[in-house]
Amino acid sequence: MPSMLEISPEEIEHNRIYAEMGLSDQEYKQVVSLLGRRPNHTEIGLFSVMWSEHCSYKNSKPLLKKFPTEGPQVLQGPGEGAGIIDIGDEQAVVFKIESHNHPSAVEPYQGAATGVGGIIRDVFSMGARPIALLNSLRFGSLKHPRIKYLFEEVVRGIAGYGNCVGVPTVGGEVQFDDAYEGNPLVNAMCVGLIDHKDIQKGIAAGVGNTVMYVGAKTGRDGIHGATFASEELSEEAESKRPSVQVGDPFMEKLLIEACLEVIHHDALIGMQDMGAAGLTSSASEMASKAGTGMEMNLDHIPQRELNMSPYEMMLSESQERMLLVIEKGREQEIRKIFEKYDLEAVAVGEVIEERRFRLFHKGEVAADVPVDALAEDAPVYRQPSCVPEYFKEFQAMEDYQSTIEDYEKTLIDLLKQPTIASKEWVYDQYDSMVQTNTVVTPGSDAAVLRVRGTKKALAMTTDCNSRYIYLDPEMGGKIAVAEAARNIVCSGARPLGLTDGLNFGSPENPEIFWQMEKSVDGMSEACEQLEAPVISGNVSLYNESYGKAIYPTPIVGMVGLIEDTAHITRSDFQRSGDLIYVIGKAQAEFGGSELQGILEGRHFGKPPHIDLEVEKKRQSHLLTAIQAGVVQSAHDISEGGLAVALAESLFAQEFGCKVELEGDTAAELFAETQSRFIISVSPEKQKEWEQLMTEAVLIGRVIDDGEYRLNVNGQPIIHTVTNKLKDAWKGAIPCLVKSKA
Amino acid sequence: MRKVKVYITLKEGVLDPQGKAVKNSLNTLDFGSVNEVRVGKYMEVMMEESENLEAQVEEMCDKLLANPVIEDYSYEIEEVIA
Amino acid sequence: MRKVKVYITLKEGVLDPQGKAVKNSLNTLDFGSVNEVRVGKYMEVMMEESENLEAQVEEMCDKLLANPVIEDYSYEIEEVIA
Amino acid sequence: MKFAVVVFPGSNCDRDMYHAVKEGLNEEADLVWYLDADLSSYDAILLPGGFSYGDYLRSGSIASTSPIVQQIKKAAADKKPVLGVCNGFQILLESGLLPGAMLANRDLKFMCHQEELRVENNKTMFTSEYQKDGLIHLPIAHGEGNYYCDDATYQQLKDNEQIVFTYTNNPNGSTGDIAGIVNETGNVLGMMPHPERAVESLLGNADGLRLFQSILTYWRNNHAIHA
Ligand SMILES: Nc1ncnc2c1ncn2[C@@H]1O[C@H](COP(=O)(O)OP(=O)(O)O)[C@@H](O)[C@H]1O
Ligand SMILES: [Mg+2]
Repeated sequence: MPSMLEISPEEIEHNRIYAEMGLSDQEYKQVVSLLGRRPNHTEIGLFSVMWSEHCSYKNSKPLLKKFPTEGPQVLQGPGEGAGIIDIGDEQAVVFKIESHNHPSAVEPYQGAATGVGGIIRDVFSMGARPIALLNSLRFGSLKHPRIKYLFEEVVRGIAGYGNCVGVPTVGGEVQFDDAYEGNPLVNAMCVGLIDHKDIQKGIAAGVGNTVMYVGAKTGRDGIHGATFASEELSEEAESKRPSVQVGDPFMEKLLIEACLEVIHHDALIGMQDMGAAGLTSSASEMASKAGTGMEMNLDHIPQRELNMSPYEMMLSESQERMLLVIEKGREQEIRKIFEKYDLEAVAVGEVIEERRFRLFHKGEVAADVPVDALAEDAPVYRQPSCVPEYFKEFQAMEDYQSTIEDYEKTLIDLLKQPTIASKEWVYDQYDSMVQTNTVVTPGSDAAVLRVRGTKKALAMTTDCNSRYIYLDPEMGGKIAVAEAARNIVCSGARPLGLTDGLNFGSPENPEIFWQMEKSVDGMSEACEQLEAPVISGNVSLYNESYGKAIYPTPIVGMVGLIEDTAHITRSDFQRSGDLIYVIGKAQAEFGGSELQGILEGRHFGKPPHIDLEVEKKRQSHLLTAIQAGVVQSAHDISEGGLAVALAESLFAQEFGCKVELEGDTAAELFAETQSRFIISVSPEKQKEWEQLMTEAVLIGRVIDDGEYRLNVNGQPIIHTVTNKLKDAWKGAIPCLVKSKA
Repeated sequence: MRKVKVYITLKEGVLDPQGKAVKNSLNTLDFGSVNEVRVGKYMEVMMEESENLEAQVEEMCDKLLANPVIEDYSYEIEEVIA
Repeated sequence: MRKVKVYITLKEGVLDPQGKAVKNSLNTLDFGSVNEVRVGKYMEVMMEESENLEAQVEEMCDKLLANPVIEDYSYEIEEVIA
Repeated sequence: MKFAVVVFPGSNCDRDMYHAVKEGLNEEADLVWYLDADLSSYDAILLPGGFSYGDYLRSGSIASTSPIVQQIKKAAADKKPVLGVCNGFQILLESGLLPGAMLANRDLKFMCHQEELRVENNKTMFTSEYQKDGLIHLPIAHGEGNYYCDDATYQQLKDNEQIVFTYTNNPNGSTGDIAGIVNETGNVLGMMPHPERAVESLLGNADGLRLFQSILTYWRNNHAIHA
C-alpha cells in the first residue's frame, strides 16, 4: 500500500517539488518525455540524484573529455570505481581520489571519516586490496576557532577511519588560505594493488542472475537536504529528518576481507559499492553498463529504521554497503563467505532482459523507469564561460617585486607559514606503517611503498597549488601536474598516471566555468607532455560560501613506479660531505608565492611560468641519474623557494650546509620558479653526476656542524643554526592549534 | 559546589556502530534478551555555585560537551556536601 | 521491554585524560567556575523483561560493559511503554 | 617452530605478524581465524595489533570475551610463549592474562612514529637477544596505549621484574613509562610497540627481529631434542 502521505505525480508537477530536489523545469519535462508520463515521488527522486552533478557530471563532462586517458600502461581508464594501471608481472595498481567537502563542513569528523570509507570501497570493489591512503586538505586561516575545530576534527576523522581499517595513510597535503574559510576541502585518495586476473567490473550481466545486498543496514542517512523541504506536507516530517552519515570502519574492514574473498569465487559476476546516491546509482549503473535491466524488491533491503519509504531507501547514503550480482542459484555459497565475517548477504533482486529499472515495495510497483534514462540519458550542459576581470588585471600588472630587509627573519617567517610548516602534527595521527610496506613515511616529497615479493616500489603524492591556479588557471593547471610528477621523480619513480579531484565553485558562474576550462586545458597539456594519463577522478562543484567561491583547486593524485627498491630516494640530505647542486635558474617570480603572501597579505599578479619541455627533460635526466645510483637525495623547490627547500633538506638529520649562490638575492632565495630541484651527490659520484645532469650547478656542501650558511654573490646573507629553523618549522602548526583564540 | 551530571546520547536515526557491536557481543555472551544498545557519554562536571547555573550548563553543552549535529544532551544538577 | 540505563565512571584515583582536556577547554571558553570534569559512558540497553533482570544486568556489566580495574558502574531500570 | 597468529574481526596487523615470522624469522606461521582455531598444535601464540571489533567500548574488550581466549589461557598455562602486540596487549589485559588496563593516550591523540625503548629485562624468553638496559627503536601506533595499574600492582611488576620494556621518552603517559610487561611466569608478553614492523632494514629498522629470534632461541633450547 503506498503511503497516504506520498506526494502524487500531479502535486510534484504542480508544486514543482522536483525543483526542491535540484531538477530544472526543463529537466523535469525531459523526465516526463522519457517516461511517457509523470514520474511518481520515488521516480523523480531517482532522477534527481542520478542527474545531479555528482553522479552525471552534467556540467563537467565536456571538460573531462579533454583529459588524455590512454597509454600502453592503462588497463582501466575513467568510468569504473577506480582506474587501473599495469605495473608488470601480472600486477596492477588501482587508484582514485574523491571529495567529501560538504559533509565535512557540517560534521567534520564523520564527513572526513566517511570520505575515507567511500574511496576505499571504490578501490576494493574493483577487486584490489587497498594498500595506501592519501588526503588533500584545504582550510581557512587557523586563527579562527571554527577553522581550528574543522582542521582538528577532519584529521581525527581521517585517522579514526583509516587506522581502524588497517590501510596506512602515507601522504597528502594541507594548505591554509582565507579562500577556504567557509568551505573546507577534504579529498581522500586510495591506492590498491591487484593481480590482473582478479579485476572486477561493476556490471549486472546474465539475465536471471541474482542481485545481492551486503553490509550495513539502510537508514535515513544523508538523504539530500532538498528532500526534507519536500516533506513539509507529511506529518512524519520531523522523524524523517535527514541525518548525518556515520561511518563504521569496523564494518568496512569486514567488508574488505569478505569482498576480497568473494572475488575469487566463480559465482561472482559484478560488484559495486553504494556511494553517492546509494542503491540508486549502484544498481542502475550496473545494469546500464551491462546492457540489461534490473528488478529489486525493496521489502528485502535490510533496514535500520522503521517505515522507510522506497524513496528513502533508494536515496539513502548509509555507509559500508555493497551490491553484488551473482550467478542464479548460488546465493548460499556467497552467503557463506559473508557469514564468516558476520555480514549478511541478502538477495534483493534479479537481472532482467528488459532494459528497465523496476522497484517493488509491499506488493506494488514503486518505480519503473528505463534504465538508460537514469545513467546514459542524463543531460549534459555546456556552460558559458567568460574571462574574469581579475585575471585581466593580474595579467596586465608589472611583475611583482619585493623588498626584504632581514633575510633570516623572512626565512623563519616562511618556515612558519602553515602551508610550508611541518605537517607532523597531522600525519603523526595516521598509522602510516600498517601492512609493513611503507619505505618512505610521510615527510618526504612522495611516499614510497614496496611491492612485497618483487623488487618494485610505488611512489605516490597529491599536489595542487591553488594560488597559482587562481592567478592563471592554465599555467597553474600545468604546474599542478608537473609538481606532482616532480615529487614522484624525486623519489626515484617514473610517473604512471594520475587521478584528479576537481574542486571548484559554481559552474553556472561563467567566470568559474572559465577557471574550470582553463585549468583542465593546462592539466591536459602537462599530462600529455609528461606521459601521465588521467585514469580516474572526481568533480566537486558549488564550493562556495557567503557568495564567494573557493580558489579553483584541481588536486592531482599521482602514482609512479620504482623499478628497483635500490632507487628509492628521499628528499633530505643523507650524509655530511655530500655536494649540493641546484637544477634550474631562479627567476624573479613572486606572483602567488608564499613570500608575496607574507609581505602583502594576499596574492596577485602572474604565477611562475612553466615550460613543460624543460620540465620533461629535467625530470627524465634526473630519473636516469637516480637509477644510475649517483643521487643521494632529491627535493623539488616549491613553496618558499630555494632557501626553504634547502632548510627542509637539512632537518631530518639536523645537518648544516655551506651554500654559495650568484644573482638577485630575493629571487635566489625565495622565488618559486618552476622545474627546479636541490640534489645532493656524494663526492665520489661527482663526475658521473655532472655528466648525466649537465644543467646542474654545484652550490655547496652538506656539513655536520648544524649551521645553515648561505652566501649570495660572495656576501653572507643567512648564517644561523639549523635547529632554530627546524623549531620554527616544526612548532608552527602545533602552536597555532593550541593557541587560544 | 555543584555536581552537574550530563548525559549525551546520539540523536535518533544516527548510526551507532559501537552500540551495535556491544549488542552483538552481549547476544553472543548469552544475553539473548538484549534488543538494542545505544552508547553515549556521561560526564560529571564540578562547578562553583552561581545564579544562572542552568544557563551556563546549557551553554557548555551547546558549545563543547555535545555535538549538536548528531547528539542530544540532558543534565541534572546536584548539591555537593563538602 | 525494559530500558536499562548504565553509567560507567572511572574509578577514583584513575587519571582521566579526557576529563582533564574537557575541563581545560571549558576554562578557556570562560567557564571559569568548572573545577573538575570526569568523562564516563552512558548506555541504554533495551531488554526483554525477566525475573532476574538485576542479576543479568550486573553480570553484563561485570563481564563486558565495565572494566573493574579502572571503572565503576551503576544502573537504573525503567519500564518502557510500547 | 610453528606460530599461530590469531585473527579477530578487525585485527589488521595479522599479516604483518605473519610476514615477520615467515620472512623475517624463516619459521612456520598460520593465520588462524578466532572462531575455528585449534591452538594446541602451535608452539607460540601471537595476538596481532589492529582494532578488534572496532575497538568499540574499550579496546580489546569485546575480543577478550570470545571463546578462543580459553585456548589462549590454556597455552599460557602450558608455558608456551604468548605475545600480544598493541591490540593484542589490550586483549591480554582485558582477559586478565596480564594485570592493569589501558587508558587513552595522555594527549588523546592516536600517534604513529618510532620510539626509543629501554630493555629492562633481557632474561625473558622474548628478550634474550637484547642487552640489558640496551636502547632499541620500535614503531608505535596507538590511541589507547596509556598503561595503567595501581601502586600495589606496579610495585609487584617491579619486584618480579615483569617490566620488560620502558619508553625513554614516554609518549602516552603510561604508568612508570611502561611499554611492555610479562606475566609472573614470564611467558606472556604484552607490549604496545610493534616489533613486527621492524624486521627488515628496507623499512628502516630491524630492532624488532631480535624479539622473534629470542622466542626461537628459547624454543630451540627447550625442544632441541624433539625438533
Ligand atoms: N594531510 C596529510 N596527510 C598525510 N601526510 C601529509 C599531509 N600533509 C602533508 N603531508 C606530508 O608532509 C610532507 C610535506 O608535504 P608538502 O609540503 O605538501 O610537500 P610537497 O611540497 O613536497 O608536496 C609530505 O611527505 C606529505 O605527504
Ligand atoms: Mg616536494
